[in-house]
Amino acid sequence: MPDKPKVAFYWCASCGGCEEAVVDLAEDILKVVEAVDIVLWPVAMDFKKEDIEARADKSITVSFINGAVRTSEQEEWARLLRKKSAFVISFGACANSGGIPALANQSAREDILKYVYEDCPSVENPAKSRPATAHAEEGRALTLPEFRGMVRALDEVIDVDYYLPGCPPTPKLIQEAVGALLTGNLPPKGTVLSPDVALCDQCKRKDSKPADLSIKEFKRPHQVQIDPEKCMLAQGLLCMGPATRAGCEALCPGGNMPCTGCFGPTSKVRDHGAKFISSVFSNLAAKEPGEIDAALDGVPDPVGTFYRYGLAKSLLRRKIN
Amino acid sequence: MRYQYFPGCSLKGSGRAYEESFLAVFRALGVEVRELEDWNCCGATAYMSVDETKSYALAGRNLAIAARDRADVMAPCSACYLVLNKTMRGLGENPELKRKVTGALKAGGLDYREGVKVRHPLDVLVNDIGLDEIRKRVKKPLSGLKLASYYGCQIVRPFATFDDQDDPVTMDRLMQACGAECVDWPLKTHCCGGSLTGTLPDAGLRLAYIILNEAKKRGAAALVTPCPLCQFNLDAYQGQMAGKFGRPNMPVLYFTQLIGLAMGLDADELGIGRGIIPAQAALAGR
Amino acid sequence: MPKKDHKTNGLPRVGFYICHCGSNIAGTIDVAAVREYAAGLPGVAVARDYKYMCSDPGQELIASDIEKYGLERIVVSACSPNLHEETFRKAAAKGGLNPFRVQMVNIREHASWVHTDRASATEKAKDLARAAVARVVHHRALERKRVPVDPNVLVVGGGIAGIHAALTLANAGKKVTLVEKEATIGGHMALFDKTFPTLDCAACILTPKMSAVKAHPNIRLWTWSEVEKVEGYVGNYKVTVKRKPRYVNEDLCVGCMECIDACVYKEPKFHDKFNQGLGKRKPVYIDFPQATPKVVLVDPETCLQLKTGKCQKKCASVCDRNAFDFGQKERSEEIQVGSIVLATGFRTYDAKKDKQYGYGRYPGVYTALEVERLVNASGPTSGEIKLRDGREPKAVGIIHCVGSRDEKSNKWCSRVCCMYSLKLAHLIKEHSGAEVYNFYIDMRAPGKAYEEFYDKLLGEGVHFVRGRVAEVTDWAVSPEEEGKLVMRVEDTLAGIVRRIPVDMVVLSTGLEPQADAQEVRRRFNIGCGSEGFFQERHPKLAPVNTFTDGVYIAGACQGPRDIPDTVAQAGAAAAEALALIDAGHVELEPNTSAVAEAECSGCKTCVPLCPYGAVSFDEAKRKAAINEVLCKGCGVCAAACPSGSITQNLFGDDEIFSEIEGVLAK
Amino acid sequence: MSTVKFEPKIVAFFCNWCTYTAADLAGVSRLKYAPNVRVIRVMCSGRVDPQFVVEAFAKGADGVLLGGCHPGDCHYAEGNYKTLRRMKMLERMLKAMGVEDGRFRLEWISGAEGDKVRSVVNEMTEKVRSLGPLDLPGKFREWDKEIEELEARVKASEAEEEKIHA
Repeated sequence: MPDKPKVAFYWCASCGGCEEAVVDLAEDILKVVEAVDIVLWPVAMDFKKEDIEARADKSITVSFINGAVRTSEQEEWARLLRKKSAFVISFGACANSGGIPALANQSAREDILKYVYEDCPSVENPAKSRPATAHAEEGRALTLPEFRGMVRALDEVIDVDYYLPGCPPTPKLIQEAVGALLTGNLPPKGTVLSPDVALCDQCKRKDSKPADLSIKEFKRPHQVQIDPEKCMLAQGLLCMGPATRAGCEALCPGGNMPCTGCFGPTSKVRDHGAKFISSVFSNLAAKEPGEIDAALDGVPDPVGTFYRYGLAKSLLRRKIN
Repeated sequence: MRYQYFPGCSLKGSGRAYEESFLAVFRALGVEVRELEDWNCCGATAYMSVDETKSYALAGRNLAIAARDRADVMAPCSACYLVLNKTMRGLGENPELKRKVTGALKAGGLDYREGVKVRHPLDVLVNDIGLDEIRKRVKKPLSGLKLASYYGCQIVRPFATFDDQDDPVTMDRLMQACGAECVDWPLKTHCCGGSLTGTLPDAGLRLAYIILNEAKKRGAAALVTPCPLCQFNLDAYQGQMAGKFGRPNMPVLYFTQLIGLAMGLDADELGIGRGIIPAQAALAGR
Repeated sequence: MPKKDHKTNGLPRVGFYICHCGSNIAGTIDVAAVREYAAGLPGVAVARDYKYMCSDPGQELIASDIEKYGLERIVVSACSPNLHEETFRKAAAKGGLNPFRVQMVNIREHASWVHTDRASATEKAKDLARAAVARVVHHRALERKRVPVDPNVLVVGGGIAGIHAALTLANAGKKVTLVEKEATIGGHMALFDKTFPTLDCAACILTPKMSAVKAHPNIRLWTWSEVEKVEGYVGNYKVTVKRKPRYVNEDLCVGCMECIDACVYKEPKFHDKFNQGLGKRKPVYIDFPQATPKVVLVDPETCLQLKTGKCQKKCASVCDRNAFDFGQKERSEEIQVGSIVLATGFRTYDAKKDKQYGYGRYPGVYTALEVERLVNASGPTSGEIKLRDGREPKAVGIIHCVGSRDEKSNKWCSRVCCMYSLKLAHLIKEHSGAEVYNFYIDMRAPGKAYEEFYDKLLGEGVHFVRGRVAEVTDWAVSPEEEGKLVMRVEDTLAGIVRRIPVDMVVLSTGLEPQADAQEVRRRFNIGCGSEGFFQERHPKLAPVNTFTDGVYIAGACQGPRDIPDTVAQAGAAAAEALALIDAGHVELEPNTSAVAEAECSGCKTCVPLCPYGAVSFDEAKRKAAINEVLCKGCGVCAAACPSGSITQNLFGDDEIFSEIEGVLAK
Repeated sequence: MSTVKFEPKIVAFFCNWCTYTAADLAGVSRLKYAPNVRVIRVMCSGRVDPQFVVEAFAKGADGVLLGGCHPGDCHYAEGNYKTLRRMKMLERMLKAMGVEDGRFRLEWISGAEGDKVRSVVNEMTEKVRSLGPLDLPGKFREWDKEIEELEARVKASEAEEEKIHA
């Protein structure tokens, strides 16, 4: 019996939701488990780094790596898996473009550490001590990974073969990806494994979108009773759907919440947020600078809104000064 | 309504009647007028041609004091009005000058800020208070009184801030609101000769005479003016003119005096008697 | 077969050409250094510099290199693409290359002419070259769409410019609609008695042309009408014209004017606009006897019937043609035309603004246009020079440059005032024998026989005082000034200040853009210069063209000019329209946008953004679609498409991103 | 310390009908202005996608200038209003991302305002000069040094291992 394909799962800066997504394959996961050998899955099974290091290069068929990269440890793991795997799949929004963790790119490293270890109201740390990366005591040396200056997407650290988008990727897309890998029916390297069209294409509310939006004001989901049938933008809710890659089958709009953009942009777009600004804000009703400003005041957090999952892969990458 | 008030030297000296009547009228209108604390010379002297920067600093000091309060500043004297406005513009247009002047003022503990508005009482009466309000306050209309309104050069030149440069009308409209009649005449802004009377008396007197004589020819019983320098020059030298050109015998009054009269204020309170050419005849029965 | 050059590395083979433009470019930019630099850029197979790229040999160089080096893209670094892009596209086409595979770099207007430092100007030229080479790689072969040109023409404005343009076009067999907002055509020229310098009677030369317009089978004359809306594009404009009610049926009225006599108002008592307010008219009126069309109209502001509904309507009862129709309403008509000639003329400066001259205060002060009516035999005084109080002036002063060459009002020279002032001086002297003074800054008489006319006036005893009049006053300082208007002026030739008493002052007011010039130009989608006159496409090479194809301008709407120049320009505008019509079709710029259907999510973001309705939502496919013919190529939809599925030809994301990277890569 | 004087690099997007024409006019009028701007011609300011602006910054622009027709004067009716709306949002986003005021500027310059091209370019050049270099490519290199060090270390230890195996 020939060896089953070897599969690794790894998580970097991640909430665990992507791991959940794998579990969410439900019964289908058994088919996967049957078809492959899992050689690494820290969230579920006990493997050691040495086990992987001991493997021959490219001996793992595919590594699914989720989570953004913030620490030197995550970088080391990513590099190790890259070396040992034939394919690396960047799994989920955080790995693809930084995800929620990358919102930290709006703060300097020092500010983050200062807040977390000193200023946070729930912290009691009169000595203002900080975790050190190296500590020696009683002849033993302890180390901690470096906390990097910024959050990075996986492909800023290692070479990535494919991307599975989403926060998290849907079971359907995961299955299709696994299927493609097992059958060898693979698209060109670098492909995002989801349809290259914007979400409106899959949204049930599409027909209710008026031809002329003329947005007068923006509202946030908690401020309105959301009409479950009508296009979100037509209700003044900033829905990222028009600028976001399809593939989730409009899960959030289906659950009566606007799309927040976790699938990232389509392949033609270089900067998700800037493109979204270009589209939706062209259709404001206001013409005079004062009126426009008044409408824009309804978007209190532009970066958090337009780059909720993608700040690390935005063209500016992080707050500059 | 509340204003700050920059008197300048004239209104405390030769133009006392202007100050008296100006304050009386605004008091009667119920408008608060507060004299600027610790003001100094506006700078409308030969200083400007001796040392521009210092002269700007001199005027700038008054503006810096005024900037402590938000209220507009009224400068009834045409020369003060012009110099203060010129200073604001000058500092606004010339950053280098502004740097020097603000630096000097800062050394004196003063903070020069833009945004102070220096206004002429004519502007305030017509545009803030309004002719309708003035008409309502008139108790003794000046009916039958024919006036020649004489604006002088400085309140419309070089900056025409609230009236036309060549044909100003604000004071005419105010006088008409008080019931007087204004003759139509072309010398409203011609030179009164004031700056020449001291140095080239012949030329100065001639210019003043032209104004007075033309007003008289057009049937005016009195000349009315917003400028203390013109008032003095036109009023004080009529005796000297007599030998050379003829005696115009034309009283020269401040517009505030006439508004005050129309509002029923007392002639003494308005300093009417301070003029050299008596106004009693022209104002008979008022 | 040309050898494949190894250095293009699979990139399209680019030919780079830099122009010296004599010393215009080479004087500030090190052309050889830029050429050498460009030669090393990826994809560049050949780089050359040449004295004048736009010359025939320069163009030939490109054409022959295409063959010789197998060039697939061309970059020309020279002047503004607005000047020569077409030239180099044609040169490329001649060499067998698709003309849209050309990119221009503007190093003349945007570099050599505006910078002085040779090193930094050269650096800039290199950066721009690099960007163009990077962008041109993405240029696709494109074709121009051809659309037929509607041969009908709209002429707006019925002054001498509009009349001449309309007649020229109509004589060439084209159908013309002439729209005039006043009740008659003729414009300012109809107000004049004589024209300079020939002193021929204005009516004698104008009215035959007016009649010809009315009689021409190819001209549809719509007076008392205004253009409301213009839609469409070159060759295919849809124009909506507002037709104001005359309350008289234009087809029935023969202009016998008996109704005017019959009006219940026995005497004319209302402001007569045509006569500049110097005469009076009745509520039913005609501007002047030769008005065209010769049709009366009723003024709703003053007509008793229209104001109160209670009038004996004597006018209507004497009309044997039953032409009166008090129920007439304003209506709009739509017409289709292929081209438009704008000849909307000028207005004169408001003399009231110059208070020092006392217009409106002193009855003896007149504007030149008023005096045109006074000296006119068909004017309110039948050509007699009479003051408003009935006196005949003994002395008249004419002030030049009122509202011209003045920092406080209009800075420009109005070009006609010197000459018409001379004409009025001559006519006033001839009609009244008065002493006439001209107060001028300097005399401008640059037309054919103009200087000679000035000479003639000098010989006629007209006085010339060089100086800008300080004021006009009734302040008399001597007995001879009593009751006169005194003109105070510094005579700069004599070096003295003079006081000249006169009875009449004429203000030679300058020419200004029409009050509604801004609205009009927006309606026709053309530009205005900073002074407010319509902007020509090029001041020298395209003086009657505008930035909107198919819209031409003629006459004083473009800037002050006299009758001969106006007529010449009107002819030129007509010729431009004829050239367009004779071509039979226009080629549309191919810089249109297109939707990549497979990638479109049907989000409709683009649909409302298009000002021309070129983007629609295909309900069947549930995707956006762009009509190439309606698209004018602004690219707003491409910028807004949230999934990047709309591409604008020549301005695609790939092209612009490459250009951005290109200017910055170093 | 480098003694080379900082010369700002400014990328400008000018609409063909107004601002580009005004820049042509400035040229024809031989007005002189700072050589720091590189103009990219678009047909309408409405073609300018905020992505172009951030891309220019990311590729090394110290400033980005966008010029269009005055409101109401757009050759394409209302393209400039669409520009204004999105650029106002972009300005807020840039501010939140730490790009200083003055590095991005939107100006309405009509085809007749050659002089305004001169003054706007000069003013902006001076403003950006006073802000100093933005130099995002340099910042990117600086930021990424931390991961390059690790990469180098990993490579070194691999080489070490190989040596041992050999």
